[in-house]
Amino acid sequence: MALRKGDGVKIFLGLWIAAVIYSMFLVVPQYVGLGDAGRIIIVHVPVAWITSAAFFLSAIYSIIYLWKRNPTSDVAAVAAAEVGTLYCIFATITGSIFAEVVWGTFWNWDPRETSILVLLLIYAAYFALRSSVDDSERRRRLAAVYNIFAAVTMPFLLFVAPRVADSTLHPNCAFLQGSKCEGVSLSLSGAKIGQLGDVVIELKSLTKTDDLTQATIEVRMPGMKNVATLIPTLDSAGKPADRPEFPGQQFRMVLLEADATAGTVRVNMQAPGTNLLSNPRTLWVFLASNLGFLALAFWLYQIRRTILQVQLTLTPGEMNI
Amino acid sequence: MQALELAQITLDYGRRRVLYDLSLQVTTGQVVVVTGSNGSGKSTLLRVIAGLQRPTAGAVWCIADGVRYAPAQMRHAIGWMAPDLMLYRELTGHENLRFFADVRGLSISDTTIADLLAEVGLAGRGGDLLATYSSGMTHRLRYAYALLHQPALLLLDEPSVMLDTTGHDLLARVVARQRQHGMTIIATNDERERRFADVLVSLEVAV
Amino acid sequence: MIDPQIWRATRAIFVREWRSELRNRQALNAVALFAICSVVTVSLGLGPLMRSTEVGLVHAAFVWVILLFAAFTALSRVFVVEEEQRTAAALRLAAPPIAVYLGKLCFNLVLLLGLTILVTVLAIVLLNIRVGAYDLLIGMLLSGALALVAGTTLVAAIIARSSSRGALFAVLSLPILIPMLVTAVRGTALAFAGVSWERGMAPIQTLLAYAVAMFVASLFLFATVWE
Amino acid sequence: MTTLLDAGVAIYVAMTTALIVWVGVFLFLLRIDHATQDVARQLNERATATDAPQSRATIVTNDSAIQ
Repeated sequence: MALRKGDGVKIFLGLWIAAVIYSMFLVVPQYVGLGDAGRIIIVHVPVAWITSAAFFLSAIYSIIYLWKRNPTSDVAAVAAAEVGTLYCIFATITGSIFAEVVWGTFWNWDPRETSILVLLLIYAAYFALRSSVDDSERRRRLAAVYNIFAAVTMPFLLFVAPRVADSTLHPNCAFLQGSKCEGVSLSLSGAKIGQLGDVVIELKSLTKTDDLTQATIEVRMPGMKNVATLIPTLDSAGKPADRPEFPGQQFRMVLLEADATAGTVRVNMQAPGTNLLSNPRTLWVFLASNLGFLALAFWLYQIRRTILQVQLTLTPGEMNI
Repeated sequence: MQALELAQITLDYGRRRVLYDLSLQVTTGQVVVVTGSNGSGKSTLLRVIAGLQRPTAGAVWCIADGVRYAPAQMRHAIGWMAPDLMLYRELTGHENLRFFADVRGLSISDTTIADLLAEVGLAGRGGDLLATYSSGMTHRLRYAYALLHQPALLLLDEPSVMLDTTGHDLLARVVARQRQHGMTIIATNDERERRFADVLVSLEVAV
Repeated sequence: MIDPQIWRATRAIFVREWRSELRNRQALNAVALFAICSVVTVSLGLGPLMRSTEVGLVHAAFVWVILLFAAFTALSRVFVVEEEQRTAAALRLAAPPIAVYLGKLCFNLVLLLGLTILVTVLAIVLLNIRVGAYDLLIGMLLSGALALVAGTTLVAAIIARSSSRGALFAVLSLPILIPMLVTAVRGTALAFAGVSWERGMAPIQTLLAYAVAMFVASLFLFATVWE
Repeated sequence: MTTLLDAGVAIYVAMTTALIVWVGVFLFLLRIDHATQDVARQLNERATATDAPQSRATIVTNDSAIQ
């Protein structure tokens, strides 16, 4: 295979992604609690957001098509949707593997999983619609309308449904059951008992050594007879140190603030994976991965768009996808 | 003044190029007859003018009573009938016309509708359901549908197919009246109907 | 929008739609039978469910699944019949597109509301559902029906112009309806449980916001589908 | 005996697999990319050569040819 002008950039992209794969396994440190499977999020997260971006781009081109009625815009919308579908499948698979290893289930109907499945269904419906309209002009028109219409539901899916849904495995305080972003405040002298979701917690004692503040907290899980005691800690700099796991759950208890003299603490629930990016090495690899997969998506999009454009020129009436 | 202009209309259907680079001007009083063998695009041309089909390239303008209509607004200026125009089978002839008058925003009395029905040869049958109509009667009702709003441009596709001997008289009356105030385009291969033509457009079958 | 001609045309289309429907009763019979059969089947198969915290959610899911599938069979008819009987061209050349959309939307809404009442009453009686807050339930069903109709009517217009109509309607509608369905099921479960209006308002607001968004989008897009 | 699934080795195996898959995908993409460019270029060269067809409508005004 002879190289040509413009291949330099592509080979650089190839090496870049190879480097990301290498770093993902050998440079990024293991995150406590996630094991080696945690490394997959270096790929999963970029792929997942690029999926949404591709869908957004596709909808934009659909709007342009309806406005200008130039088949080239429709070609762009299709190419973006196809790249989006590919990434969507990849994001679903990587997400599932991660979920199985870390949380013990491939599929959990967590809101984020639901949204990506709906996105996949929308893409499938979009292509099903295209394949069942015979007239090419009408096919482009109807597909563009559906694409825009489906895009209108996206905000409801991403922001509304998760708030109603019960639980999520994804690290985001707004979506955690019962978790408030600011946590719950307890006081030895005042309100000792509080609630995080359906877990009842009671502050038992608070001790301060030279470099650690230790809170002893009793937790009562719903549907569990015995009471467990968790001891989350704060280091001397006021950062959470030890984050014990709630019994039988994947969530952790984190101590946000503690005042040993006043006897007050602020605690919250946290999903595993929170603060994952606070490690600089992980952060850089993650950013590199974002760039690499974005460039890859763009390249795929270019290739597909050129092919569709050629098809369009050869047979103006029959671009069948 | 009424005027219709077609500018370089091209229409592809799949791989087939049905119409290519067709330009035409029509003004008040003119009757255009479009001829051509089956599959040459007569009906398609009429559908393009009516705005039922968007051409692949080219444009259609219509000026009626001083208003210049965009393709999306063309329905106000156009009365179209064709053998494949279907009206509501669950309604009577009269109800059909009443419905289309309401939908067009016309203020027409029931007597006007009855007169129109009599004019197209359906006197006394306005109260029957369309499902009981014969094909000739249905075709006569299509005339009433197209003439309901006294359009500036009348598009008649195969106007006397399925009609009996009085059918040609009906067409002659309609065309003569339309000459007074508007334009007519007829798509046909009937020899007698060709005689109405001021302008004759012959289409060749696309290869 | 304020053009009185649009309203007149909308009313004419709505009335015409009902007149045709009442004269052949195809959609009404099919949908009513479907709804009755599915509620009866579910109740025969399950009997009254045990009281537990989650029974409300199960009941709500039944009600909405039945409504969803009845909607799949009924709501696309307004446009599909126009294409099948080839009356669409006559309507297209006579009526303003907005009026066509509004008229058919109103027809679908009335049809679905009737269906909702039928299904809910049957379900409450046959499945022995204990309803905690009737006012909240009515609000939830009303806003849910609005959202369902607003989300599907444009899709019905789209699939009517494609070659495989029946199957495609469900395929295209479902992903669009998922946010609305999840909200409606949870909201209806809250109404069965009898929570206060304050807690019940959130799903109703979401459903209404969804309905408004889909309705406005449909108004913009319908003329393009219909042309 | 160490197997490929041992904790210490598994991560290298996984990385190698991922890298091999990526190299394969990359080479495949590069080939498609080249092929696409070729087809698009050839098409552009050919499109300029073909000439436009003629209109197939004959328009006659007034009676001479009509009667």
